[in-house]
Amino acid sequence: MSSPVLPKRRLATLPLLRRESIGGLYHVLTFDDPEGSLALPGQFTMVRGAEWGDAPLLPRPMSYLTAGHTPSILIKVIGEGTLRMGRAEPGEPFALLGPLGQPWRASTPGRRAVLVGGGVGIAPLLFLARSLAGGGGKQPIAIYGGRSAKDLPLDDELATLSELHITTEDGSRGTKGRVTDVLKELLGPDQEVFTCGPDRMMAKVAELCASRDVPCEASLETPMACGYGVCLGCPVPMTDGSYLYACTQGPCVDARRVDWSRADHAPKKGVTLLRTKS
Amino acid sequence: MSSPVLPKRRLATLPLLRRESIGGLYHVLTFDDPEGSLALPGQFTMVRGAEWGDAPLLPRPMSYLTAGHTPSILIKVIGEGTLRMGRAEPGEPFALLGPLGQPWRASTPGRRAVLVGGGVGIAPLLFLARSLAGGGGKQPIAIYGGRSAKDLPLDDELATLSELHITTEDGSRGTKGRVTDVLKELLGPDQEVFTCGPDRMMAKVAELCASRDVPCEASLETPMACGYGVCLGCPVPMTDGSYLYACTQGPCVDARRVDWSRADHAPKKGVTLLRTKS
Amino acid sequence: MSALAIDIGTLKLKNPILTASGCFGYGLEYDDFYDVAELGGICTKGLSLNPRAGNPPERICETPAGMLNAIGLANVGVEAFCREKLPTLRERGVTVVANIFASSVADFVAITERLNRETGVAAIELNVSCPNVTEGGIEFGKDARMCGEVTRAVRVATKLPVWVKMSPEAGNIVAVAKACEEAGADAITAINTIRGMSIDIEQNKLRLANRTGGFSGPALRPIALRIVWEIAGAVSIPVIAIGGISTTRDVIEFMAAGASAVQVGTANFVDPSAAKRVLDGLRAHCESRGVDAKALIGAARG
Amino acid sequence: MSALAIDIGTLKLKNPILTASGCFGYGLEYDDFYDVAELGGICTKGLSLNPRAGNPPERICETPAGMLNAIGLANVGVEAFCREKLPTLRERGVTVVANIFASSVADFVAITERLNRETGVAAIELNVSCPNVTEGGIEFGKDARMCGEVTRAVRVATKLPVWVKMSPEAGNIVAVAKACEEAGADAITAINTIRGMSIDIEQNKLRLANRTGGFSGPALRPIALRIVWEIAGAVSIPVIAIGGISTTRDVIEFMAAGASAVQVGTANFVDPSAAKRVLDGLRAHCESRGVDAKALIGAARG
Ligand SMILES: Cc1cc2nc3c(=O)[nH]c(=O)nc-3n(C[C@H](O)[C@H](O)[C@H](O)COP(=O)(O)OP(=O)(O)OC[C@H]3O[C@@H](n4cnc5c(N)ncnc54)[C@H](O)[C@@H]3O)c2cc1C
Ligand SMILES: Cc1cc2nc3c(=O)[nH]c(=O)nc-3n(C[C@H](O)[C@H](O)[C@H](O)COP(=O)(O)OP(=O)(O)OC[C@H]3O[C@@H](n4cnc5c(N)ncnc54)[C@H](O)[C@@H]3O)c2cc1C
Ligand SMILES: Cc1cc2nc3c(=O)[nH]c(=O)nc-3n(C[C@H](O)[C@H](O)[C@H](O)COP(=O)(O)O)c2cc1C
Ligand SMILES: Cc1cc2nc3c(=O)[nH]c(=O)nc-3n(C[C@H](O)[C@H](O)[C@H](O)COP(=O)(O)O)c2cc1C
Ligand code: FES
Ligand code: FES
Repeated sequence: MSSPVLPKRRLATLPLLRRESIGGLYHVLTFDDPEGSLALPGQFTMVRGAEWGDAPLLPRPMSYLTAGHTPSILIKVIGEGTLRMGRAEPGEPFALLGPLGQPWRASTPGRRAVLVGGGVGIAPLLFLARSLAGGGGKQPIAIYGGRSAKDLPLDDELATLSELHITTEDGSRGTKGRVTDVLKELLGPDQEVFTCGPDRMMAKVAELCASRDVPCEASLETPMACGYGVCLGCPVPMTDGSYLYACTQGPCVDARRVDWSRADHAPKKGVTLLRTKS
Repeated sequence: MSSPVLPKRRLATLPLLRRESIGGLYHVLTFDDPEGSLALPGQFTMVRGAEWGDAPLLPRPMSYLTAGHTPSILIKVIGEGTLRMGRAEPGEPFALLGPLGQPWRASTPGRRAVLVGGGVGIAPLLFLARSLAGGGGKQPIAIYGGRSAKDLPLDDELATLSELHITTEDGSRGTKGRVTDVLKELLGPDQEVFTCGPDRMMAKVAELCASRDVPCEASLETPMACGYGVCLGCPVPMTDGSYLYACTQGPCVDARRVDWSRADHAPKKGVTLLRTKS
Repeated sequence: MSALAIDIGTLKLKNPILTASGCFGYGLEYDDFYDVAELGGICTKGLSLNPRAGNPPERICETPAGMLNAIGLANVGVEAFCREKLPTLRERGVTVVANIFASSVADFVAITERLNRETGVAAIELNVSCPNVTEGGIEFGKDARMCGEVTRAVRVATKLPVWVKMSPEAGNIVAVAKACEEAGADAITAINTIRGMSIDIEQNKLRLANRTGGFSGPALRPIALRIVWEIAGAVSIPVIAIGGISTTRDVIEFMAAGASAVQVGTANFVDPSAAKRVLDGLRAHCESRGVDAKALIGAARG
Repeated sequence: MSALAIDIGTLKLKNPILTASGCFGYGLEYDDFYDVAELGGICTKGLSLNPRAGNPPERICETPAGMLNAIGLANVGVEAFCREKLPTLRERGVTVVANIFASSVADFVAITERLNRETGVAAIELNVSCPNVTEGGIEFGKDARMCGEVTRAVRVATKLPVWVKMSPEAGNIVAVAKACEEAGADAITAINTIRGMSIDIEQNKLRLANRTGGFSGPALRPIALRIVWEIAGAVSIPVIAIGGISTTRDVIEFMAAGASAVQVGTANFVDPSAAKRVLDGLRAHCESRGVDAKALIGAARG
């Protein structure tokens, strides 16, 4: 499954170094990792409070925002686990299992990277943008969309690393509409797309790229129990009828292989009671 | 069940004001209660971290150490719940249900109070000692025992409120031996005893008092689910063969009514793995 | 302004929130907290023909997200209940469901006949599934034929609605529920506890004097939900859900599975106002969606 | 220096800590974490005669102190297992228990015969209790007669030790266990999961594509412990305990109830080294008490 070149996985109990509340339901959690994380852009970690006890039970998959001695994640509070993360104070110990999964594939020389993201999907794309900047190639284009201006965490950092185009559904910032409206205009043959965000968004991006024959890599999101290939809880249907296990064969995959029809019955995030005690 | 004169019970979510680690496994937790607690000496509260989620599930019964606008408890860390309490930081919200149960009965005029305690059993006795001091009557005698010098939390405050006699099983402080060794010597006909501590200790104290026909009030310790009389989970066998429900008919009861034989199969606290993950 | 009223057969409940037997005393311990008459109803502690002292301690212990209990049906007996508890409940306008327990069909009927003489009992809930008593209890509950027999006997003995409470330990719960429906039950309540055990490894002894105890609390919820779903799909009488319900979300989830009403049990130990809290939450939910509580029933069954 | 070795019939295990089927892959995913050959053994993902793709997503969801799974026995099939997985496990000296699943007695036998041709299989564990497949699986497991039949058929088909894995949903689990013992089982493993359900109330749909899923994790522990206690008191062959085991305390608790060994399941998802951690904890416990692991078996049965 996971190719031999990938960094060694480990379960480390790391103290929270700081938690930055960056507006709305978003927080950046930074951990103190003396040994250092070798995570590559697109890889993820299974995160759990070391003091959570028996519930919530399972660790939560989170994309690396940064690696190294101060690995960090960007979280959106949506339920019991992220609620606790969004409430954590410096010093609180967290168990991080990682780095896990397939990273973004290396960018193709001669092709300009186009990063298309929505919401917290921006985390692995920001990590990628930073490494591309290091690589010295052409600055990537980024198309970043949200429901409104407050659904664009870390857009400022992204702006420093890319030619940034912003879209909001309510028009409160950037182009009114969806990321695909902008992508339609910008997408050229000598480009390659990396996308992460809601299934419905990625499905449309994948479709557009396929129709123009532009390579597209997507980072899949699906529930996970183990994150390292033993529970078989994370299958994603492929066009060839097989299942791809997102934790080890993904999360980053060639978008053309994915059967995006599943996106149709993906959660329509609407009026929600927060998934916690009330 | 609970007599009408008792203060109204309420469930209040109160922020932790401070946690004093007072050595060994002992902590004093003080809460911020604008409304103020009317708890009487000997009453208890069911305490649970408001952010514990589904586990540990049940609130933990804890005697009031003080009441008023800054109610406090003395805890010994022995398992998952007290571990979390012993780790809590100021500001963390706790749900306190109380005041609960029967307080110490009023001291009898003309009788000198003798407080006999062990370990955390000292909490309700300290509360009592403070109120007796307020009452202006004769200063109580206190006999406080532990396995060793470090098993005597809050002995300093007790010393200011009573004629204090200390016993340790290893002789590291005060008289070598048990509280009953000292009680044997001191116990007089014009006294009345209030005791709280390990069952085995209270059983011996009760026996001694009965043999000398001295009134003895004991505060019972037994597992509780609800703490307010509905689960029927807290029965204590009485000499008349009936069960007394410790949460509403106790915890403070006339020691002569209690069938102390149960003390024989009470936990022999010995080598223990802490009741938490390992 | 959404309507919260729910019909359980001929019985109209103010709302779908009840409290579970054994987790709410006799409903008279809540004066300091709230007016229990606001609830859809309360189920009394299990009533037997004669008073029962119950099991020796320890009777309870905690488990991950749950607990075990082996109370042994300690109760004042049906006579004392009618004399000392019921009058006050009646005065206060509390909707009282009498949960009854016996180890023989004859005794089930005798208790029922005593209750017939009283006003202020809204329904009778047959506990044929108590895991903590040696005879009767769970053995009845596991056997469709015996359950049907008890139900029929009580059915003919009273005009009151008869609810039958299912044991999750029956090999074929759906068959048991159907047998009770055929025997004339007005509603099925599910579920009672599942037997569990806990050992104190410091002392190498069982934590509960009764050895085993009934497992309850949030941990039990997914099992209860599956059983409620199965029964609601198999019978045409209302199903009343029980099992780990502690939040408004849980109420909506069980109703979506097909429950017409729910009972709040162990959650009362964590918060005496738990039932009131979820009732307020349910009201707010219905208002915000502009639907009546009825509309939530079976919403996930498609 | 305490001895940790445990005998399961004729099979000698290095120690009583195994990993549970479906919670440890094929034991080849742990190179980054520890040497699984240190364990008493590993149970493979359930092997069927032919490869199975498994159920569509969602296959898992979390519940209080537990989880539901409906993997649907996705596996590479016994042939691929013998060709691609077993050789490496053999090389590494891993004690391999092949967990097998079929929907007919004939297929159980066919898988067994394929395994007979290999060296490096220490025992066969019959999964007659999978809740997530339509035919076979749990229906076998609930029925003493059918379980006995499957056990007998496999028993005569192989020289390997045969373990039979119990379903907690059987109305009379002890009867099932006894039937398996009579049919020649070398050990009973208990328990498999109990079917549960979860509903997404935002979308009014079931969380699992399979509707129901097997309930596992710490929440399940008290039920598993009670069942292990009951079975250990009723059969004379060894009982291997499964159900929510995640700490050293849990291992000691199940052994005190009568288990000769344990399997760590869901805990592997929270900590890939969970089995190694409790093994180290067990070793430390035995050393500190100066006892052999054997001495812990049935300690609470008096
Ligand atoms: C590879 C990968 C990378 C991810 N990266 C990020 C990230 O960088 N930032 C971020 O905020 N979120 C990320 N997510 C989503 C994140 O895992 C969920 O938001 C989180 O698990 C929700 O946990 P909760 O306890 O708050 O919600 P709850 O609803 O209480 O969780 C209940 C259960 O469902 C699972 N679950 C719920 N929603 C999701 C979801 N959308 N995806 C996967 N599992 C879910 C949880 O893990 C848990 O097991 C990522 C998911 C995957 C698969
Ligand atoms: C009326 C009363 C007053 C008390 N006052 C104090 C006090 O002032 N300070 C203090 O430190 N302790 C006090 N205790 C004991 C305290 O309740 C327990 O130490 C505490 O519940 C242990 O919780 P845990 O989660 O740390 O242990 P765990 O072992 O993890 O708890 C598991 C379960 O067992 C129960 N339990 C375990 N030990 C006891 C025990 N000794 N008594 C009752 N329930 C127990 C817990 O409440 C919980 O439900 C009192 C007990 C009672 C009944
Ligand atoms: C302490 C306790 C006592 C109980 N007593 C009874 C009883 O007398 N009769 C009955 O039918 N059920 C009794 N039950 C079962 C509950 O009514 C309910 O079915 C079960 O606890 C599951 O619901 P919960 O998880 O919300 O508690 C009792 C449960 C507990 C925890
Ligand atoms: C994701 C998952 C997959 C499982 N697959 C199998 C299986 O293939 N065969 C089997 O016999 N049991 C299977 N089980 C059941 C476990 O082996 C174990 O009996 C159960 O999970 C209870 O133990 P636990 O609480 O420690 O997980 C599976 C359990 C889980 C959680
Ligand atoms: S999450 Fe367990 S296999 Fe992918
Ligand atoms: S603790 Fe519930 S009745 Fe006493």
